[in-house]
Amino acid sequence: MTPVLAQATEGGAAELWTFIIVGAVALGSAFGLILMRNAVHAALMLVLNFLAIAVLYAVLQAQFLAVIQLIVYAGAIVVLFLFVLMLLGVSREDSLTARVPGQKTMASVLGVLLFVSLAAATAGPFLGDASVCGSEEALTGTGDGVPCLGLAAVNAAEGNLRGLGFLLFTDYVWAFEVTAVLLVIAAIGAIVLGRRQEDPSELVEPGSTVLPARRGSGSAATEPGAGPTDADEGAATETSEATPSEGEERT
Amino acid sequence: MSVPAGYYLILAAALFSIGAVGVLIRRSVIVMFMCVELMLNSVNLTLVTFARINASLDGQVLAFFVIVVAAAEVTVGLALIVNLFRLRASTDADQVGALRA
Amino acid sequence: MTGLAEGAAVVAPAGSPAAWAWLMAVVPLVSAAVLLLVGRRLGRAAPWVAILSAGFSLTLAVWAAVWLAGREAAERTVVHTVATWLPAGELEVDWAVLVDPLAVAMSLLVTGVGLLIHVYSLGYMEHDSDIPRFFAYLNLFLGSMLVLVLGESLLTLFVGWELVGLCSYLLIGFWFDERPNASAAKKAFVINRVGDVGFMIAMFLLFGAIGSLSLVEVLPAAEGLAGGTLVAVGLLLLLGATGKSAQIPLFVWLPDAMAGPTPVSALIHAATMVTAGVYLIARMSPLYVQIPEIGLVVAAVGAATALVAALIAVAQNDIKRVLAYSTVSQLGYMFMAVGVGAYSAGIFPLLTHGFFKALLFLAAGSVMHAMADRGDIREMGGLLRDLPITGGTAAIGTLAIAGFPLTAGFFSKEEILAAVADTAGGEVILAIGLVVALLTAFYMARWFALVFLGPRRFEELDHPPHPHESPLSMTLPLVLLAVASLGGGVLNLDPETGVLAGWLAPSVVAFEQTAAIIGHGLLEAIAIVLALVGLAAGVLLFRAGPREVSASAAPAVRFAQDAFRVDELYRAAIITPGHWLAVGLTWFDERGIDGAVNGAGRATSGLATAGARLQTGFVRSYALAVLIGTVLLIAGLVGVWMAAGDGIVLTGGW
Amino acid sequence: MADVPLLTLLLAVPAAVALLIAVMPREAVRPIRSVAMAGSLVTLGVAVAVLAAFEVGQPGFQLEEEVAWIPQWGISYRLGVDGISLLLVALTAFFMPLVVLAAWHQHERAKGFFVALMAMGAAMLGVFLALDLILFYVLFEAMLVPMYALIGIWGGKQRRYAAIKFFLYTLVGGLLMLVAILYLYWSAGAQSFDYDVLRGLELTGTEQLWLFLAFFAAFGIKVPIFPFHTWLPDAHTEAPTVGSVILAAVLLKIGGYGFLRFSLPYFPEATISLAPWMLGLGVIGVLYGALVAMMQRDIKRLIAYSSVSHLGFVVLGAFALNQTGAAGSVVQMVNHGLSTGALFLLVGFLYDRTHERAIAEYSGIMRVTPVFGGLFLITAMSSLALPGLNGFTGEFPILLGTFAAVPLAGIAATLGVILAAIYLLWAYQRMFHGPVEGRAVGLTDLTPREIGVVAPIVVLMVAIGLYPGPLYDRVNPTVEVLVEEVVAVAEGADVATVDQTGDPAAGSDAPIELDAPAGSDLDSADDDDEDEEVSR
Repeated sequence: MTPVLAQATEGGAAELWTFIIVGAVALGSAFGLILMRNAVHAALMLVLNFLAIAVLYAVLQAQFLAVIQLIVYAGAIVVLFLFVLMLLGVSREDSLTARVPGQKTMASVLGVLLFVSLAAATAGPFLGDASVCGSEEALTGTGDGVPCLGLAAVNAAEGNLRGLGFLLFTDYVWAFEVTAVLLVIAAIGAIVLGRRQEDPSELVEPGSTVLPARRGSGSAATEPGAGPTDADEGAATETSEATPSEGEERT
Repeated sequence: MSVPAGYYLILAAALFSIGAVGVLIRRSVIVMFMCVELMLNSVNLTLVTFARINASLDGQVLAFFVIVVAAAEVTVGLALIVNLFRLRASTDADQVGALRA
Repeated sequence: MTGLAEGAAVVAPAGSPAAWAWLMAVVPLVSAAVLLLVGRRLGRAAPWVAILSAGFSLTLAVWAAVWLAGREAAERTVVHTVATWLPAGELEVDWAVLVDPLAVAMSLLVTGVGLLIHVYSLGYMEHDSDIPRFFAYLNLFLGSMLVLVLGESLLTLFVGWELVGLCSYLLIGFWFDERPNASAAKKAFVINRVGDVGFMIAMFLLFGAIGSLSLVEVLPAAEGLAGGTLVAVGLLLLLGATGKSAQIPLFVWLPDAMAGPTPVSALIHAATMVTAGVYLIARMSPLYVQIPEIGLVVAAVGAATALVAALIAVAQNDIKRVLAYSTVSQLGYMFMAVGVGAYSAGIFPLLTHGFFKALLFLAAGSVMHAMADRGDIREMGGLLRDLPITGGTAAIGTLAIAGFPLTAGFFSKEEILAAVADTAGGEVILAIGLVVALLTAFYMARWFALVFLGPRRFEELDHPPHPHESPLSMTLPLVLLAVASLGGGVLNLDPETGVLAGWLAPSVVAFEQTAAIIGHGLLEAIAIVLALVGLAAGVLLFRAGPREVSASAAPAVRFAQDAFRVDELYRAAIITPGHWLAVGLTWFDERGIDGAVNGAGRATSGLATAGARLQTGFVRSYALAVLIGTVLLIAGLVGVWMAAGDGIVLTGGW
Repeated sequence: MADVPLLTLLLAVPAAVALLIAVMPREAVRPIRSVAMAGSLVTLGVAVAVLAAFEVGQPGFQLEEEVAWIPQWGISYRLGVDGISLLLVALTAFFMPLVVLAAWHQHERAKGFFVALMAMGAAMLGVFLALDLILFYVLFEAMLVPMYALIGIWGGKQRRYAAIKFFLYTLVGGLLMLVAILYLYWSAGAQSFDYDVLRGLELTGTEQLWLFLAFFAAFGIKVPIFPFHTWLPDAHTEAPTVGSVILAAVLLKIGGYGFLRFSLPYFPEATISLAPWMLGLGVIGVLYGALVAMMQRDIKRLIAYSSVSHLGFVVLGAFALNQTGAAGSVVQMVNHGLSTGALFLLVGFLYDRTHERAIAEYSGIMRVTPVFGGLFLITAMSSLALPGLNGFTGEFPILLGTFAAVPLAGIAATLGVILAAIYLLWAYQRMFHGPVEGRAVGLTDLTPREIGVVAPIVVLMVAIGLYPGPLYDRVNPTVEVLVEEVVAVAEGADVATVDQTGDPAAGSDAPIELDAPAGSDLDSADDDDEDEEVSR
C-alpha cells in the first residue's frame, strides 16, 4: 500500500485535508457530470468522480475496494460509456431544456430535500468526536456520538485483501457464485441485444470500405444526430432489426 | 482533528442527491445512466464508511458486490441504449413516449 | 222492502230456467267466438248463426219470465252459482246468476230488441265486406249485456259493464278505415273507462265495509252502512252510470258514437247499453233509498242533461245525431225518475224508449240506406212518398217519443213527471222536465218534417239518389217496433197498479210520495198540451224545408250545433294539460333520470382520462414521481425516529 | 314418482341442453334448434309434474331437495317451491318452448343464441327455486350473462349501450344485496346461508331498515321501480324479440318475487315502516309509466313503459300488506308475463317483416292482416285489464288490497287503469286503424308457426280471465301465512318464526337426500358448467 494512503488512514490532520480536497473534487465532478452540455465531457467528469471516491475508499481503510474501483469503474465502465458515446455519435450539445415545464426546479428542490433527509437519516449519530475512527475517544467510548473503532485492527491481522477474500469465500460464497452467473448472463444479454439480423444484402466483402446503406434506417452511421430529431421521422424508420414479435395475438 | 465518520456519510448523501437530480434533469439517456452509476458509487461510499464504523469487512464485501452488479448493469444498459438508438435514431429520453396515455 | 233487500234470495231449483239462465249470456259469447274464428268460412250462414243464438237467448229469457211469473212474488229472487271465479285472498267472487223480475225484464228488452236488430242488420249490412265480424261483435254485445243484467255480484256486473264498453268500441270502430270512426271508438272506450273507475272505487268502498261484493249480501247490508260511505258509493256509482248512460259530464262520446253502423246505434246507443246506468241505480235502489239527497243529485244531473241535450238536438242537421242527443235527453228523464226514487217509473221508460228509439234509429238507417248513406236532413224531404212503411213507422215513433196521448212514450213520460211532482224539492226538476217535453216534441217534429215532408230537396243534388223502400228484413222490425211503441203503454198504465210496477216490486224499492207539487190530472193535461204544441210547431215550421236562421239567433244556433263546445272544453281542460304533463315527464325521463345515469357514466370516464394524463410518457417525470415517493418516505422515517426520541440508531439492535 | 328430484331435474334439463348445444357444431342450425325445442318441452313436462306433485292447501315449501355444496361456509344447494314461486316456475317453463319456437328462424350465430336461451331458462328456474341465499345470489347474477349476451350480440343498433346499462344496473343492485346477505350470515352466527335459518333472526329496527334498503336496491332495479327503470326501455328496444319476451315475461318478475320471498318475511318491521313509501313508489310507477308510455314513438319502448306501469301494480299488491293484495300481486306477475310476453312476440313478428318499430310508420294493419290485428287487440285488452281476460283477475284484487291499505293510493292507482286504456288504444288506433298506408302496405299475415307461438298464451289469458281459481288456490295459503307474519309484527307480537316447512308429519317434508352418484356430476356440474361455458 502506498505510504501516502497508509499515512492518510492514520487519521490526524492529513485525513481531514485529504477528505476536504478529495470531497470537493468529488462534489465538483458530480455537479460537472449533471451540468456539462456535452455527454463526453460528462463522462470525463464521471471518471474524475470515480477517482476521488477511490481515494476516499483508501482513506477508509478499504484498500482493495479502492483498487477495484479504479480498475472496474474508472477503467472499464466509463470507457464503455465513452465507447458507446463515440459509436452513437451523440456527442452534440444536449440542450438542457427539459420538455416537462418546471422539471428542473422541481428536481433540484427535491434533490436538496433528499440530501437533507438522507444526511439526517444516516449521518446523524456519527458526528461526535467518538466517531472519528481510530481516535482514542472512540476506543475509550468517552466522546459523544457512536464510537468508530476503525478497521486498523482487522486490516492489520491479515490485511484488507485477505480479510475480504476470507469473508467472500466463507459467508458470501453463494452470493459470489450468483454474481458470477449474473455476469455471464449480462454478457450474453449484451450480445443478444447487440445482434443484428444477418441480412444477405449487408454482407460486406472483406476489405471494402463502403458500409452498405442500411436498408430504410437512413444510414445512421454517417448522419450526425443534428439537434433533437423529431420523434415521428425516427419512429417512422422502424428498422427491420427490431426483433419481429412471434405469433403476436391477433387483436 | 480528524474526520468523524458522519462527514463521509454526508458527502455520500450529497453525491446521491446530485445523481438523483442528474437523472431528472438530463435528457440524454446515457448521461442519466451515468448519474445512476454515480448514485451507486455514493451508496458504496456509505457502505464502506459503515464498514469502518462497525469494524467489520462485511460492508466492504457488500460494496464489492455492488460494483460487480453495477458492471453487469452497465453492459446490459448500454446494449439497450444502442438498440434504442437504432429504433429512434436519438437518445433523447423524451422521444421515447410510447407509453404516453 | 224488496226481496233482495231482505236477503230473500232463493237458490234456483235444478232444471229451472233460472238454473239455465247463464246459458242466455254464454251462448251468444260462444257464437261470437265461433264467428270470429271461423266466420269467413261460414260465408252466408254466418249471420244466421248469430241470429239463432240471439233467438235462443230470447226464448230462454221468455221461458225464465214465464217461469218466474208462475212463482209468488216473494220467491222471485232466484240465484244460481255456476262456478267460483275470483278467490283472491279475502275476496270471494263467483260466476253466479241473479234471476229476478228486474233482471228478466231487462233481458227481455235486450234479447227482444237485439234479435230484431240482428234481423234488420241482415238487410242493412248486406253489401258489407265484413259481415261475420259484425255479427260476431253483435253477439258479443248481446252476451256481455246479459252478463251485466244477470250478474249476481257487483263484480260480475262490472265484467258485463266493461265488456259492453269493449263491444261499443269494436262496433263504433267497425269501419275503422276512416280515422274519425276509430278515434270515436277510442273516445267512447276511454270515457266509459273514466266512469268505470268511479264504479270500481265504489266497489272497493262496499267491499271494505261489507266484505263481499255479491248483491245478495251487499243490498241487505245497505242500511247498516255509515252515512259517509253511502254518500260516497252513491256518487261514485252515479259517476259510473253517467259514463255508461252518457249523462253530464261524460255524455260527449255518444254523439260521436254515431260513426258506427246504424243497427249498432239502434241496439247499443239507444236501446240497451246506454240504459245500463239506469239499471245499475235501480238495482242499487236499497242503497239509494237511504240517501234521498243523493237521489236528488241524480235527478238534477238527469234534468240538466235532458235540457242541454234537447237544446242541442234542436240545432242538429245530421239525421242520426238528432236521435243521439234525443237519446241522451230521454236518458236524462230516466235518471230523473230513478233519482227521485221512482225506480219502476224509471225502468218503464227504459223499456218504452228502447222500443221507439230503436224504431227511430232503424228508420233513420232505412232512410240512409235509401239515400246512399247521406245523413244531412237538409238535403232530404218528401220521403214519405218513396218510403211509406219507414215513414209511417217513423211517424209513430215520433208521436211516441213526443208523448202523444195513448202512445207508450206518453205513459212513461207522464209517470216520470208525476213521480217528480210527488218528490220534495222536485220543483225545478219538474219545470225542466216539462220544458224538455216541449223541446222533445219540437225537435222530433222538425226531424220528421225535414226528412219525410216538404219539397224533395235531394233532387237538386248533383247526382240525386233515387230512394226506394227497404227490403222486408228491414221493414218488418220497423213494424214490430212501431206496434210496441204504440202498445207499450199497456205495460204500466198506472204507476202503482200497473203490470210492470207489480212485476218489479221484488226487485226495486217502492216509491214513497214525499210531496205533492202539482196534481197528476193537471200535470197530465199540461204534458199533453206541450206535446201537441211542440209537434204542431215542429211540423208547421219545417214543413216547407229548413228555415233561415235570423242574424240575432245565429250565434246561439251555432253554439247549440257545436254541442255547447263541451268537447273543446274537455280538450282544453283535461287533454291538453295531460298531454303537456306526459311530454314533460318524458323529457324528465330521458334527460333527467337517463341524464343522471349517463352522466355518472361520463363522469367516471372523465375521471379515467384525467388520471391517464398523468402518464406523460416522459421517463423523467416517472423518475420524478419515484423521487418524490422516496423523499416522503425517508422524511417520514426520520420524523418517526425523531419522535421516538432515541435518535437514529442504525447500528444498534434494529 | 315421489323420490325423483323434480326440482333439480327442472333445473338440470335446460342446463344440460345448453351444454349439449355448446358442443354441437356451429353450422348445424337445424339440429341445434330441435334439441333446444326438445329440451324446453322436457322442461315443461317436468314443470307440469311439479305442478301435479304440489299439494294445494300447503303453505310451506314442498318438494324440497338439499345437498351440501360448500359445507365449510354452510352453503347448501337447497331447492324448494311454495305458493309464491310455483306459478312463476310454471310461467318460465311455459315460455321456454314458445320462445324457442319464436326464435325458429334465428340463423345468425344460432348456436350461441340457443345456448344463451337455455342457460337463461336454467338460471331463471333456479332463482325461483333456490332456498339458499348464496345459491339464489349466484343464479341471480348468472342470469345476467346470457341476457347480456342476448342483448349485446343479437340486439339492435345501440345494443352495446343497452346491454352494458342493463348489466351494470342489475349488478350494482345485486352487489348491495350480497352485502346484506353477508351481514345476515354473520349476524346469524349459525354459519349458514339457509333461507329458514336467516329468516328467524332477531334484527333491530335500524338493521332491518338498512338490510331492507339493500335488498330493495337489487329488487327495486329488477322490478323496475320508478327511479331505477331507465334501463328497461333501452334493454327492450335493443333486445331481439326473444330477449324482450324473456326479459318481460320472467326476468322482471324476480324483483316482485324477491320482495315477497325475502324483503317481507326477513324484515317485517322495516316493511311496515316503509310500506307507505313503497306504495307511493308503486303509484308513481303506475301513473308515471303510463304517462310516459303515451309519448313513445317506438312501439317496443311503449310496451316497456307499460311494463313499468303494470309492475307498479305488483309493488302495490306486495306492500298493501293484506292477503288480497299479495295474492293479487303474485297472479298479476303471471298475468303481466303472459300479456306483455305476447305483446312483444307480436311486435317481434311485425319487426321481422318490416324492421320498423316506429308507430307512425304504420296505418291500417287490421285491414291487411286481420289475424295479427285480432291477436294484438286481445293481448292489448288483457294488458289494460279488461274484465274477462287475465289482466283484470290480477289487477282488481291488487287495487282492492291497496285501497284497503291506503285509500288514496288505491284511488290514484285506479286512475292508472284509464291511462292504460289511453296509451294502448291510441297506439293500437294509430297502427291498426285508418287507411292502409306506410309500412302496412304489403304486410303478410301471421304464419302458422307464429300463430302457434301466440295461441297458447291467448288461450291461457282467456282461461285465467274466466277461471283464475286454480292459481289463487295455490297462492292463497302461502300468502296468508306471509302476511299474517308481517302483520303480527305490526301488532307487536314477537316474530313467531313460523315453521315454514309445515308440520313434519306431512310425508315428503324431510329434505330428500339426493342419492347423488359419486361426485354428483348431475347437479353441481351443470350449475358450474352452465355459468362458465355461457360466458365463453
